[in-house]
Amino acid sequence: MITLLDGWLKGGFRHGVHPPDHKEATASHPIRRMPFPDEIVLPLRQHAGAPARLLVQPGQRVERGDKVGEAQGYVSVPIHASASGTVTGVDWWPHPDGSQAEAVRIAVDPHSAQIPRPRLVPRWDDLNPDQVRDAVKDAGVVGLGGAAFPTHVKLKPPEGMAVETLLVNGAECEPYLTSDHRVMLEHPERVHFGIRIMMQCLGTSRAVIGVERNKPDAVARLRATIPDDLDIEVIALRVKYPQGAEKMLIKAVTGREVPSGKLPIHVGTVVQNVGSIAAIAEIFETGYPLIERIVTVSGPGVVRPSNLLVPVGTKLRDVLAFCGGLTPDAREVLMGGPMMGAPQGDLDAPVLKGTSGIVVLTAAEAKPTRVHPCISCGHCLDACPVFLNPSLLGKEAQAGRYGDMVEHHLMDCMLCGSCSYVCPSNIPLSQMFALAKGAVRREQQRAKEAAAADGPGGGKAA
Amino acid sequence: MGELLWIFVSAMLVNNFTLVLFLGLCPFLGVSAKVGTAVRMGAANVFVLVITSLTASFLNAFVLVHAPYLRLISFIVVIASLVQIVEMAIKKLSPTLFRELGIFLPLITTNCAILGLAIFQTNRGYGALEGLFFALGAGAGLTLALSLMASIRERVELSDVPAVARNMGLVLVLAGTLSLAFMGFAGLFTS
Amino acid sequence: MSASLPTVSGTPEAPRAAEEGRVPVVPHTSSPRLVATLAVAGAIAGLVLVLVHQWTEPRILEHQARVLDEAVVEVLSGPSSTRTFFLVDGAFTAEPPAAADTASADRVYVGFDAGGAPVGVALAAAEPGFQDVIRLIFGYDPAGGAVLGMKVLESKETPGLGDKIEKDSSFVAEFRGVVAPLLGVKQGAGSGGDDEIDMITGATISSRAIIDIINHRLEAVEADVQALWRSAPAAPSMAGGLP
Amino acid sequence: MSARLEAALHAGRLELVASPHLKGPQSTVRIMWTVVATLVPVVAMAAWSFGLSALLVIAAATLGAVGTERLFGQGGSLADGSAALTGLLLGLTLPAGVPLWMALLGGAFGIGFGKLLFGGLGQNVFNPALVGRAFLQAAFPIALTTWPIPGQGWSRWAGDTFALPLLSGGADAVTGATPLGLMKFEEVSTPFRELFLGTTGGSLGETSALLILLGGAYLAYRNYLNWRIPVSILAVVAGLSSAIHAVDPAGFPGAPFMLFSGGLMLGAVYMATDMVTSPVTNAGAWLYGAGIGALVVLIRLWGGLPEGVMYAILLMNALVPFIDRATQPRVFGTGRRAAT
Amino acid sequence: MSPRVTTPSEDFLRGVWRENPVLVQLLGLCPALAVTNTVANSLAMGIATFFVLTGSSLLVSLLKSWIPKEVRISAYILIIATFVTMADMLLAALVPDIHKALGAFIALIVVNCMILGRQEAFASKRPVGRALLDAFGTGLGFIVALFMMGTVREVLGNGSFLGVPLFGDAFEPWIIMILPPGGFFTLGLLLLVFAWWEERKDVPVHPRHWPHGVTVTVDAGGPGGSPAGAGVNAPRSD
Repeated sequence: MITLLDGWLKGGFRHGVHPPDHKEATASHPIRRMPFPDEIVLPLRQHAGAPARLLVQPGQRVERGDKVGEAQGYVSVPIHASASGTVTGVDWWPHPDGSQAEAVRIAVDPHSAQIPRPRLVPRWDDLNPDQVRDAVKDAGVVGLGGAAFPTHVKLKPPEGMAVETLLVNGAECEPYLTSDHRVMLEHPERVHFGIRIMMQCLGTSRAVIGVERNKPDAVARLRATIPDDLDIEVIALRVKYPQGAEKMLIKAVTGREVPSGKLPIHVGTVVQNVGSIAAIAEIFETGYPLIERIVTVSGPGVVRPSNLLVPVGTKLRDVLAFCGGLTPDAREVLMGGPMMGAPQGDLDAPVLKGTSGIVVLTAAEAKPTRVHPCISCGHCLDACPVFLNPSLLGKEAQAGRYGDMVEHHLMDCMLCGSCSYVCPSNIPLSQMFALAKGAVRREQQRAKEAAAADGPGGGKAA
Repeated sequence: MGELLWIFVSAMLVNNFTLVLFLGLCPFLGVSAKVGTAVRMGAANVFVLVITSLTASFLNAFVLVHAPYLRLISFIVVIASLVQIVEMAIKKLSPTLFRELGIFLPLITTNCAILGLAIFQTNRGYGALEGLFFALGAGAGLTLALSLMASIRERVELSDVPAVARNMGLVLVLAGTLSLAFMGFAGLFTS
Repeated sequence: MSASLPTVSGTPEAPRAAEEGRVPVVPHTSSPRLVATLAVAGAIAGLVLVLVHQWTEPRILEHQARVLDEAVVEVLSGPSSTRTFFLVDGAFTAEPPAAADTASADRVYVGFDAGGAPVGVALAAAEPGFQDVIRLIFGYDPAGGAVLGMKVLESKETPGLGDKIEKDSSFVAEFRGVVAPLLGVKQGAGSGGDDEIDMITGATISSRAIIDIINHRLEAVEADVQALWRSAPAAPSMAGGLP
Repeated sequence: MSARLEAALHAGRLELVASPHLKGPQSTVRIMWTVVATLVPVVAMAAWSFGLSALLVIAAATLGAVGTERLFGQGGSLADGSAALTGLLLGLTLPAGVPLWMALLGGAFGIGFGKLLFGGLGQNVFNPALVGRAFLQAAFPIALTTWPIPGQGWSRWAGDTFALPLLSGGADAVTGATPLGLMKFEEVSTPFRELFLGTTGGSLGETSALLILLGGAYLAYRNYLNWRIPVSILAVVAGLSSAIHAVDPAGFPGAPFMLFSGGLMLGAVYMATDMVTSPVTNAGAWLYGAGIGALVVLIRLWGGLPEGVMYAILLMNALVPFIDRATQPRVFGTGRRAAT
Repeated sequence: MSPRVTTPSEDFLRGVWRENPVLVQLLGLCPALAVTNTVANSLAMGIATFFVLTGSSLLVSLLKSWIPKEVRISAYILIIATFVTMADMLLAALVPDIHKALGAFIALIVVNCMILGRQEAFASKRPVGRALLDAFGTGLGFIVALFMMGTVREVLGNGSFLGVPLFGDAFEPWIIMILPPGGFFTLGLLLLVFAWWEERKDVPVHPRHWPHGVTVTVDAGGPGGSPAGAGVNAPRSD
């Protein structure tokens, strides 16, 4: 029975939703390089973990690829100038998450050729895993799928844990986004090369690339270019959101569930976004750090949807202007996909390393704002990929019962938004869960600090 | 056998102690906020009801034929003392069981469901065996009503109940609706 | 009720508080004094009750007897006298042996006309109805096998519907002179047979319960009643109510 | 950069809304009104069978429900359609000849005590239409079990439609019996074809199984009702009654009769599936449906009433919080359930 | 809890309305629901309870210095049970029809915790006169509440008041009102009206452990201490 179910599940996970994918707007648009803007803004906080430490001063000249910020600690990466020019200031600047962040502003030198300084390209096959990791860290590589988790951390499995499978995430389940799709289509050999490096670094011999079936050309391209000496399998997954979430992808590909609160390594896998893999490959091909990335600019609110190679730090304003600007009925500018992306109120916010797309929605797509009471239809239970009861959690959130929510596994919620998407009453469930999770985390942090302040042994009572 | 079944079903569903006869309303309205508590309270009730039924059968058969006017007093005194003794025995023999059920016992003894059972059983002329089924049915009915009410109230607690209904008004309307629903059991197993 | 009383049993805390509360915090009183107080109180209570009981008992018994007598008289259409017969060792007898437990023995009431000839037997019976047990009494003529009348003594049938079994006079009237065993038919659907009872529309279960109670009761004691009838029971020496 | 472009990039009119920014096709309002729409053929059938009285009774029940919602409900709550649906469903459970004031009272009671007291839409425990129906049944048992004979023509006023408020009609209506009543009290069975097409006596909406099944199928297709509930109800009723019928064919009716008589279809498709008062989990939906089916068989075959669908649903409504607790989904990556 | 000084009229009036045992304190609900299907039954039950309450209060107040603390509850129950048995027998002898209608619920007056509550909270601590006043007030409040219930239920459920038809033959009685659900609904409705009234007066509604399960004490005992203090072991019931 179990195996039968697994067979049926192969290429998918249970629950999830099917929003219209709208990939057709940009899927066939080749990646184009966007011209350098007048000004680049590089926030020092672009990745999960500690922000980078500032290395430059106003007035200083930087070349393309120079470090402007250094990694601060293990879970952190450096930040590099994505264009040559002069540092005009280190200011508080609008960050795409809605806050302000300390950012290095660089006035791009219009006369520069923007060719990076010549660098040594390390011969990857001579390096031991630690050196590979250092190189990856030094190049500032983070997960390009959106979470921006420093990649080198993932390349070092914890002591005593073996990696069976390297899982390459090419699902790209967010509607509109096609940047990963284009990478797989246009640079399959780069993907395979990146896999080769990672496999060696992780000491694993097997890799699986998971791609949703709505990208048959990418699947075919990848399959056709698999190097003979590598055990790489390309699996076509059923189209479903949130296929691209790590745990869902692992479930879909291996049939195994990552235990609650644990990491993919606990089921012998490491998941890496296909864009990050290509970025790793680039380090060892060109020696350049991560200073530009492929961004899908799409949505009905954009005049000319495109896939662009954009210097990190380019302001949304400039990217959108390059795409012909917004249509008159544009209503929402999102950084990331429409399911989990962050709404932008200030177009001066820059493209970050983790920015996979800029989607502009019009009033027609924007969801209705009138919220009705929960009618317990249960659609959210059918949608939740981690099998929570969002209906109940929502009622508890409204009553302010965060303790009950935690008991009911709030912390397993990954905020994918599936519940809000299907909710016929427009209840902002995932937003309420995000708030609750934040409050719970703060509370836990406070408790931890209080315990620490009490000193060893003294915190027991709390 | 058929008659015993009817006694059981009637006490549990058709003439449910709480929802139809209004006996045991105290825990029903005051205690039924958590399902776990309600179920344990119900179990303790079953226990006391069985003791009561046996006691009442004994008293009716041997004592009260001679002095019917002492019925009420003797029921109250004897049942209360007996439960007290059993409670002490449980406390000594099984602390776990005591924690689960025992703490409810003193509060149940003078609950009107208990005295009601003794009186109804006497009025209907039930013997010991019939009385036992009557007590089991009544206890099952009390437990059912209590736990239904508790689970509903756990849900309603998350609701946005209007201010006027919070003053027990809603609980009574809930009880009324449950009572209405239990009318569906009328005539069960009689025809 | 405790919605408002603080010691209600609900939350686990409350009983615990009760536990603690049982620890005597008041000045201790000696045990003999406690027992004595309760004993005196009990004795006084008992005394008062015995007095009230002695005053009320005859009245209560008289009322009960009157109600029963009226019912018997009603279902036997006004006999001049009635007499109770107890079922002892499978036979009905007017004066049971002293050893017999007459308090719980089955019994019937025989009615006699002015000439001392028996006119019918009244039998009490009870069975579950729609809501709860229905108690009734009915008159029976063992010679003709006919029911002479029926009166509901106690029922909790639905007011306005099921309680028509006692309040609907045309339904009650149907039981006068109908031949047992009875057959319930839908109103107006009968074939005119002399064993038919038109059931009450909307209260079929209650109506049928009445019919069943009578049929079952007769089934159970028919033989004994016939035997009693054949033995030509004698009227009580002086006319009057039931003992 | 041109002025046009600059204007097009002006951020002032951008909305900041939390993710997700897309919205699925379902909407509470649309669900409610669609359910109402699928009931239109059933209402038409009722009017065809029982005459204009049917329409008036349904209108009165709806007016009672909607009026109460308007008076005591939160502002604008009428637009969600749930009150109208409650009134409509209540109307469909009533006999054609019931006085209009009773229908109005039932609608008001159902919405007032069955829904608004709990805080309005989504918060109630019992199906408000059935609360209204059960109230009327208990209050006016005779009026609620007086079944006009169907097929007497369009323009006929049945029974006591126009009785003055608080007064009984007193009209001597030509009354028939329901198939279930015939079965229970007279042991007469009704031909299957009549049951299926709905040319028998009974409540306004319970007579045509065909139209109800069609409406239900459409709603299930649109995912506007949880198909597991009607399926499990009907399966359990069919299974249990077949088994009992096999043991004693003379004493108990078979599955086709049990399925297509009385309010089972209306109850299974439209009443038990009320989202608010049915379990939120799918496992719970199976249990809930099975419970309703079993109770219907119990009450119909061994209870004092000919019909038990309404009570079965109300009783299972009461159990829903319990069922929901017991059937929480197993959380991803844990062996445990979402709620305990 | 220091006893606040109360005036005699306060002692009397408190129980009648502001701290009405049924409508405000929700005590004695069992009889309030079970026998109020007619006005006559309601009044009979009310009067019987009044009789037991005043009798017990009188006796308890008289004997308060002789009853040892340890056995006081048992003693109170004994006293109450004696009065109830008397009431039971007297009703059976004097008004057999009403006695039959009330049935077992007369005996159940014993476990009406309103009565025990008054003994524990008031009669056992106060002079005879005050105890009687309090019992009169509370008993009257009980009668008033039962009378209100009985009136609503009989008028709607039977179209009559004290057995006298009010609306003529055409009236369609609401049978539910004299059935058990009607009892719950009627009391629920009365509580709703009370709450609405209180709210309208802008006086906070009596705190209750609803909806968050936090028990808030309503001083059932009034001035002089609530049963919480001394009477934790007091048996209660409906």
